[in-house]
Parts: sequence; C-alpha cells; structure tokens
Amino acid sequence: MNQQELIAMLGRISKIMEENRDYLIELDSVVGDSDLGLTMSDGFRSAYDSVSDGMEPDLGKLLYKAGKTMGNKVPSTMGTLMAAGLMRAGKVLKGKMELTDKDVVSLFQAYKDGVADLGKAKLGDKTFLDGFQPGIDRLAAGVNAGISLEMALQEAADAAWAGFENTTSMVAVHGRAATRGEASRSLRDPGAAVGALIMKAVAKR
Amino acid sequence: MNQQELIAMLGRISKIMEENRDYLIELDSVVGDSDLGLTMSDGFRSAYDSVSDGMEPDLGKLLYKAGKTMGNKVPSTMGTLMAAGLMRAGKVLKGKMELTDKDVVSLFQAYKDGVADLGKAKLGDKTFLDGFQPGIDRLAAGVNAGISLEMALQEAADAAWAGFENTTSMVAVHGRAATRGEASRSLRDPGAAVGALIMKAVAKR
Amino acid sequence: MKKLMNDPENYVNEMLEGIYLTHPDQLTFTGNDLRCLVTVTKTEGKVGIATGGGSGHLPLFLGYVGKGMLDGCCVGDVFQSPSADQMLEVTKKIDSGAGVLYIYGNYNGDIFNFDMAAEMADMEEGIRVEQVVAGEDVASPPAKDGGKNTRRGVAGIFFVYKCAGAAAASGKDLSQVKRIAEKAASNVRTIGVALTPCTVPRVGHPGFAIAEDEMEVGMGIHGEPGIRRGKMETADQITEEMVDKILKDISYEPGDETAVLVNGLGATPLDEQYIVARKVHQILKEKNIGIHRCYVGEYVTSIEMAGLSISLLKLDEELKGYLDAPADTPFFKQIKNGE
Amino acid sequence: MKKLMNDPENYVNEMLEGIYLTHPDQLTFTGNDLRCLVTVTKTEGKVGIATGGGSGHLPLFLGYVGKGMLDGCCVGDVFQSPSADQMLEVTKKIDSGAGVLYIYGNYNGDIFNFDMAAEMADMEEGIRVEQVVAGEDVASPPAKDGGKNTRRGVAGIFFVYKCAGAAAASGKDLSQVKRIAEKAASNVRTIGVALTPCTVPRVGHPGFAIAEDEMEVGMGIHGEPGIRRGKMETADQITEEMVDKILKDISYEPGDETAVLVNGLGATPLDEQYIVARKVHQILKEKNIGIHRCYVGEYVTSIEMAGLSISLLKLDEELKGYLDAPADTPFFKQIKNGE
Ligand SMILES: Nc1ncnc2c1ncn2[C@@H]1O[C@H](COP(=O)(O)OP(=O)(O)O)[C@@H](O)[C@H]1O
Ligand SMILES: Nc1ncnc2c1ncn2[C@@H]1O[C@H](COP(=O)(O)OP(=O)(O)O)[C@@H](O)[C@H]1O
Ligand SMILES: [Mg+2]
Ligand SMILES: [Mg+2]
Ligand SMILES: [Mg+2]
Ligand SMILES: [Mg+2]
Repeated sequence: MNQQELIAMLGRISKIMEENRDYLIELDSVVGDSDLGLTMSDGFRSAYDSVSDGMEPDLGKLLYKAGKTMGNKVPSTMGTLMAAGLMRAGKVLKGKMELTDKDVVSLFQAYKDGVADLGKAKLGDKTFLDGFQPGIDRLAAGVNAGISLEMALQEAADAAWAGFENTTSMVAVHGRAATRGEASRSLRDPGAAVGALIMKAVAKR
Repeated sequence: MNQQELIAMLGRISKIMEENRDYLIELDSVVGDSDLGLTMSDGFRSAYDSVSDGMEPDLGKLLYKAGKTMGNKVPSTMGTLMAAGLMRAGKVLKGKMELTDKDVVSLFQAYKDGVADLGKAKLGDKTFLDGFQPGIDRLAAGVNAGISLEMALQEAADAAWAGFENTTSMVAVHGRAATRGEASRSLRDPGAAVGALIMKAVAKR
Repeated sequence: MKKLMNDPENYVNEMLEGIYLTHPDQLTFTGNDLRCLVTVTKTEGKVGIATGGGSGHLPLFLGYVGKGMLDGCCVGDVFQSPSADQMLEVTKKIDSGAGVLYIYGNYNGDIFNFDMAAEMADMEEGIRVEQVVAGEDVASPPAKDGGKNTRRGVAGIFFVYKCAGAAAASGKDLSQVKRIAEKAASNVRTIGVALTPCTVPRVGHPGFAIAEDEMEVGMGIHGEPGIRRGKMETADQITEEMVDKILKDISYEPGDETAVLVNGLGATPLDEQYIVARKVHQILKEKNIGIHRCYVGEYVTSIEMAGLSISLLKLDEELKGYLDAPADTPFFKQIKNGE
Repeated sequence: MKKLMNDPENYVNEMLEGIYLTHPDQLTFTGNDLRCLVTVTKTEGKVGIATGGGSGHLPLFLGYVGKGMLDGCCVGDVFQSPSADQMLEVTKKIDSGAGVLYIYGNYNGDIFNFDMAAEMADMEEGIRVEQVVAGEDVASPPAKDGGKNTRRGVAGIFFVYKCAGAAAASGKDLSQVKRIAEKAASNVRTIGVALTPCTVPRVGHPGFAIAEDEMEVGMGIHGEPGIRRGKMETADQITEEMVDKILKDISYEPGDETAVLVNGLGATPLDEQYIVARKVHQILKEKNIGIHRCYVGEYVTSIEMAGLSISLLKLDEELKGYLDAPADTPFFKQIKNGE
C-alpha cells in the first residue's frame, strides 16, 4: 500500500461515516447522546483533509497527523479513541514510505491497541472493540494464511459486521450506555458500528 | 325584589359564568390573555358566597359587600370593573330592604355608572358597556312603559346579546385588544359577552 | 401542558411558599397575605418603591424586591392583577415617611387597582403616593397625540426599577425618584419575538397556536398579538428586524450610549440569547452606539414561552450612574466594579 | 425544533462571541481559541481551577469562571468534550505557580481528554495538575465495590466548584483545594426528572421522545435514560420520590445540615422550581435536616429540556464556610451576608 492508497483509504472511511451520519445518530440516540454521527463524519473528514494533499511521505507521520487533527476536531469519547488509534498506528509505522500486507495488519492492530490502552475496555464490554477486533483477527489470520489482502480485508469486513451485530449479546460497562446496566443488552452498540464501518470502508477499494 | 330574590339573582349570574367559563376563555384567548372565564366564574362565585347566608338585610350593603369581595378575589380588568359596578349599585340602594321595579332599573344603571367611571370607556369603544348598556336602556324603557319586570328583563337580555354581537362593528380602544387596532374589528368583545350574560342570567328566573 | 405542580389552584401560593422558604433573609410578607411581599430590611427615611402585577413572569415582579431595587410587591394569580387592598397593605408596610412610588406595567387591571390603592393610601393612611406606569413595547401602538401611553409594559420595566431603586437608595426624595423613574421609562424601548405559546396553569391548554416553523414578532408577554407572524428566520435576521423597529421608534445619534437587555421568555436557552446579544452588539457598533452595559438572561418571562425580547435604554450620565449602582435581590445581584 | 440561531455549525462559537461581548470585564480567551475561556483577573500564587465539557448546559461550564469560583474553562461543541490541546492551553494560562486543579464531570470523553491534558501539562510544561471527577447522579449505578466512580456528573458539580473555588481564593494549596473539592464531590447527590426532550442544534431533531402525559425520573442531562418512565404526577409526589432516592443513597442523621440546589433544566419556569423547593423544605424539615442554604434556578441545563434536578450537599463546618464565601462570575453572584 503506497501513500496514495493509504490516503484513499482514509477518504473512504470519511465517506462511509458521512453516508452513515444519520444511522449513527440514530443508534447513539437510543443509548447515548445522539452525537456519534456528527463526530465520526466530522472527525474522519478532518483527519482525511489534514493529509490529503500528499505532502507527508512518511506514512507513520501521516497517520499520526491525521489522528492528532481528529482528536482536536471531535474530542468526544469515540473521537478521542479514534484519534488515539490513528496516532498509535502512526507511531508503529513511523519511517515507512510503503506498507506491506503485514504492515497493514500492524496498522490495524496498533489502531486497536491505541483505543484499548486509552479506553481500558476489554472484548465483550460492548464497545468499539467488539465491532473492530473480530475484523482485525480475521485480517491477520487471512494474511498469515497467505490469501490476497483484498480477500482478507473483505472477510475482515464481514467478521467486523458480525461482531457489531453480536453486541446485542453484551451488557455495556463503559460510557453512557453503561448506566442502563442489563437493559443495554438488547441494543446494538454505536461505537461497534463505527468499528465495522471502518473495516467495510477499508475493504471496499 | 326581596333579599332572597336578589341573592338568587347573584347566584344565577355566578352560575352562568361558570357554565360559560370555557366560552369566555375562548373569546379572551383570541384578543387577550385567556383569563376571563376564570376571573368571571371565580369572581361572581365569591360575590355570591359572601352574601348567600342572607345575614345582610340592607340590600345596598349586600351588593357593596359582594362587590368588595369580588374586587379582592379577581382584580383583573373585568373583575375590578364588575366590583366597581356592584359597589356603586350598593351605594345607590343603601338602606333599602326591598326593591321596586324602578329600584331594579336603578341598580343596573348604577352598576353601569360604576364601571364607566372607573374604566372611562364610552359606548362604542368595544367594551363591557356595549354588551350591557343596550340591555339597561331597554330595561328602563320597558319598565317606564309599564310592562312587567319579567318581560322587560327578557327584552333587556335580548338587547344585550344583540349589543354583544354588534361589537364586531367596533374597533377596540381599551385594554389588550386595543393594541390590535383595526384588526380588532372582526372580533367579538369578551367583556361585552359578560355584560350580555349578566342580563341573560338576571332575566332567567 | 406538562407542569411540575400540584393543584393548579395552588400554583401561585405554593410558588410563594417556596420563595419565602428559600429567601428568608431577604423577603417576607405583610398583612397575613403571602401575596403581599416586602423586603425584610426597611431603611428609615428612604422613599419606598412598590410594584405588582400578575404571576407567571418570574423573576418579575417579586424577584426585584431587595437592596438597591424595590421595597415591596403584590402579585396576583397568573396573568392577573393583585387587588387594591393588597397594594394598600404593602404601601402601609414600606412607607417610612418619605412616601411611596408605584412602578407597574401599563395594563388595565393593574392601573385600576393601583389607582384605587393610591387613593386609599392618601385618604385612609395619609401616605403620599406617586405612580409611574411603564409601557414601552414598540409592537403596540404609540399614544395618539397628547393622549396617554397606550403601549404594553414588558421587560423594559427592569431598567425603571434599577434606576429608581438606585435613586431611592441614594436618598433622593419622592419627586426626584419619580422623575428618574419617568426618565428611564420614557427612554426604554422593547420588542419581543415568540416561538411557542404558554399555558396558564388553571386554563390547562396553550393560549394560542403557532406552527412548528413559525414565529410571531412583537408578541406581548401574555400572548398578545404581535406585528407579524411569519416563517422562522435566522437569529441574525430576526435580531436585525427587532433592533430596527426599536431604532425607528427612538432616535439615537452616533456616539449615544445605551444599555441592552436580551431577555429570555422562558424556554429559550441562554445560548440562543447570547447569539442574539452578539448580533445586537454588532448592529449597535456599526451605528456607533455605545453599549454601557448589557444584561442577558431571564428577567421577565411568560411562563414557559420560547422566544426572547430586546430592550434598549437610552442613557445619559444620570441614568448611567443609577444603572451602575450595586443591587442585591434574590434574583438580581450587581456587584460594584472593583469590589 | 425552533431555535434562535444562524447556521447550526456556528451555534457554539456565536454564543461564545456573545458572551465575550457581554462580559468583557470578566472573561477573555487564550490561545486564539474562543473555546478556551479564562478569567481576566489572575491572582498570583493562587491555585488555578479549570473545568470543561460539552456546550448546551449554560450557565455550566463557563458561567462559573470568575472571582471565588473558577479560573478557566474549555468548552466543546454541544454535548461534546473539548480537546486535550485546548485544556492544556487553558492550564498554561491560569497556572501561576501553585498548580492547577481540574474539576469535571464523569464522562468518558472528558476523562480521556483531561487525562491527556494533565499528562501534557506535567511533561511539557512542568505544571502540577490534580483532578477531581464529579459524578453524583443517584439514577446512575454506583461504583462496584472498590471500583471507580461510575456515576454521571450532573448539577451537583456547582457545589464542587463553589467550595473548591472559595478554598483556592482563601489561599489554600493544591492538595488542600483538591481535598475540599473531593469532600464536596463525595457528599453531593443529585437526581433529575425530565418532561420533554432536547435537540442538539446540529442534529435538528429531539434525541428521544416522551409522551405528552409522561415524565422520566432520573434522566441524565444529555437525555441518558433514567430509572423509570411513568405518567406525570404532582410536584409533591415527584419531589418525594426524588428526595427519597437521594436520602436512600447517603445517610443523614437528624440535626445534620445540607445545602439544596433545585435546578431547572431549561424550559421549566422558576415558579415550578419554587413549588418543588417548597416541598424539599417540608420533607427535610420533617426529617429534622437543616437547610443551610438553598439555591433555586437554572444552574446546569440540557439545552431546552423541561424538567429539573434536585441536589443535596451534606455539610460540615468546613464546607459551610466555603459555601458561604462571596463569589462573582457572569452567572453566579453571591454577596456576603451583611455586606
Ligand atoms: N472505554 C471505551 N473503550 C472503547 N470504546 C468505548 C469506551 N467507552 C465507550 N466506548 C464506545 O463509545 C461509543 C459512544 O461514543 P460517543 O458517542 O462518542 O460517546 P459520548 O457521546 O458519550 O462521548 C460507545 O458506543 C462505545 O462503543
Ligand atoms: N376601560 C374599560 N371599560 C370597560 N370595559 C373594559 C375596559 N377595558 C377593557 N374592558 C373590557 O375588559 C375585557 C377584558 O377583560 P379582562 O380579561 O379581565 O382583561 P385583562 O385580562 O386584560 O385584565 C374586554 O373585553 C373589555 O370588554
Ligand atoms: Mg454519543
Ligand atoms: Mg383577559
Ligand atoms: Mg388578565
Ligand atoms: Mg457526546
């Protein structure tokens, strides 16, 4: 994956969040404060805009800058977590001008680590991670098994979406939804939807 | 008219205001602040209650007391004007234990004078007076012509109602409706409705 | 209508009980009547100032009883005048020999009852009473030449209280306090805009209807009809129309100074009031009219109406001095600069 | 949704411009960023106190920046946290060598960003920062044994500001100011009731629906679900349920003293707030709990939500002293008794 492809990928994430703005508002209005559609579309748009000129050849620095911009633009729970994910991915990939398939796997694993370290959530806590990590795991497995990145990403996207759908089996323990306790179980987690949407946008190239 | 009949007449006025509570609210909500139904039913009820025990043999004092009570209970525009009317009638009839037909005419003329002196409105200003004075005038004419009080009051009630209906030909110059200027013309005046309702209640015995 | 209340019949009295329980060090009542409020701190020799009117406008009227503002206040039921007897009661309590000034809004019911109270105070108690009737809503028609003021009294009365209250606190006599109140009253102009109706608790349904995408410019604080009903516009457009109406009604020269009151009517958030205040500042700056002070918040409400009003008080040095004086009431506190 | 605004995208910034134009003698901003508010009067050697959070709650947060309260505040978009960079900017500006205390509500986004800012202040600027996270909504679940506070922060944070602000103004050092803030935070409890939803301007429609005859007890200030939804009841019944929930959560002995805050959420008239305050007084009197001070009004709102919250702060002599101290901010002024 070269710089143009990485930037295009950020562009697709931005676009999918814009397309799903009302859907995310809808999901968040059930459990939270209705802002997720705004923060995700504004945030990923600003992340993309900050690097779309292609002036930054270091792909690590590029991701870090995108994250930093997003954090300043939309410092909500998910905005900050996504920023932390991008910045961590940037740190891990610092110095690279081109990404191998393994690097792409590292990118998403670092992204997940950045989110997990700041948010301190575990899998099954009904968060972003539950709609993201199933995708990452499948991606890593696919790449390790030697299938094409394209196909691995497509499988990852499907796994991520299944992960998101599966959040209806979990009780929220973080954020606004947590105050609902057991009553949160039947609801789909908005942050997990974002995780699944990211994987979907990444796969669709 | 003896004391019991006078008290019964106040009772009928109180009753008609209660029955027309929502109607008066409705009328006042178009031009004013919607309270007329409340003030008239509360006010005439308190006036009646304050004298219904029949302890006051002086019919002038009785009316004065009813007015004073009403003024304290509902000191809105119409509440205060009605209080002033009752008190003036009381002053004029002070000392009487029984009212002749002419006294009854005096009662209503004094009532009207009390209202007119405090409010300083003229006939045609689209106020209470326009729904009351046509009735008084007809009452006086009837009694002077020697027809029965009952019939005179019935004719007075009809004339008063026609006066009320006729307020749609007038432009308001007093109170809240006045701020509408020419636009007030097409509307029926709520205070005039009260004037006509009083005459209707008086006639209905 | 959803209201946090018990029996609507007790709405006003229970509200008053809450007020006395909450502000025992500032407010009490007289004549065994909850609706006859007076300050607990009577200053001998000071001109007393009383006001009154219907409930439903908090913090108006009673909220301005306190140091540097008013001495007493009668309140009636929602949107109803208190009675002449009640006003007399308050007048007797707050007079300390220097006479009493009544300041109230230009409404029939209030006028009738304050008139009667003033007469009784004079005849029965020998208390000198003067009256200033405030009416400054430019959406209501101005006096016919030479006739009496026909305008509705709305939020601008706050400025009349503030200036008269400071004058009385500074020891001015009754005629001077009256003159200053009149000066404030004749230099203030207000206009409002309503977005939703309000509900008198005992009536139980809104006094009028207004469509979801409409507003009414110039509506009065009891829902009296305004100048025009139209589609919602931007805050900047609405503010321009409102300020324009005021400046057409009272002339300002470049270099003149004014005080601004952006007043929420009940349900409009402070955010929106400040968005309007911003535009008022911009417009006046463009016209080179100086803003000596700007107040933003709920000063005179219409129960839970959404919308706001803008008032401008044209200032001279005398009014500026009284406006700047400190005040301490349950609902309005002004701390002198540098204290 | 009817709002007096221009482009919803500019809602917060235009509101802020209005604030700065209206309160130039009290507030300014730093770092060329309207959303980084600081007081104009910096006191050398005083512990700085900063807060922050999403917009839509005026007068919270920024309204409490001023003498005797806070020194700086960052605000985000409506219901959104400000960023760590912004908080760092304010921190740098208000530190005068004695360190800075962050006081903010217990929300994910705020915690993440204040945490990051505290780390940057320490690492990059050598400023000592301490944090107190306020969370006292008894309608949200309490901490699992030994775990961190899981309760939402709502109106009770006003008391934390007041006590910590007075402590800092009196010259206490950072650890003492933090201790006092923590004491206030751990002794305050709040519960709310919502009657109508609120609309985030950029979203354009209400965040939830609630029937015309229903209320939701325990709803959070961003529309977070409460304890129960049910038919409207009388003010007395609702107040009893609310106070009961608080007193079940924190024990009061007869003779204990408390401070009360009856806080309007936006669209509920002051009348109704006082009707509720009345009942709170009656209930506490019956239980022989003394009310040292009672505040009634809009202190922490949810845009234009109808409803209110009740907060009780359990007092000891130390907290009473700080609560009674004077304060002067654009939105909260307390004049010392006898001044
Ligand atoms: N500690 C956490 N770690 C990871 N994700 C979290 C955490 N807490 C909350 N989330 C996610 O954040 C989502 C809500 O994000 P957002 O709408 O930005 O929150 P808020 O508006 O409350 O700041 C939740 O659906 C959940 O997936
Ligand atoms: N000066 C006046 N003289 C006689 N009647 C008047 C006068 N001014 C107003 N009215 C009557 O009062 C009615 C309104 O009464 P009311 O609802 O009590 O007024 P408000 O609510 O404004 O105090 C009007 O319809 C009109 O008939
Ligand atoms: Mg959210
Ligand atoms: Mg009326
Ligand atoms: Mg009325
Ligand atoms: Mg949020």
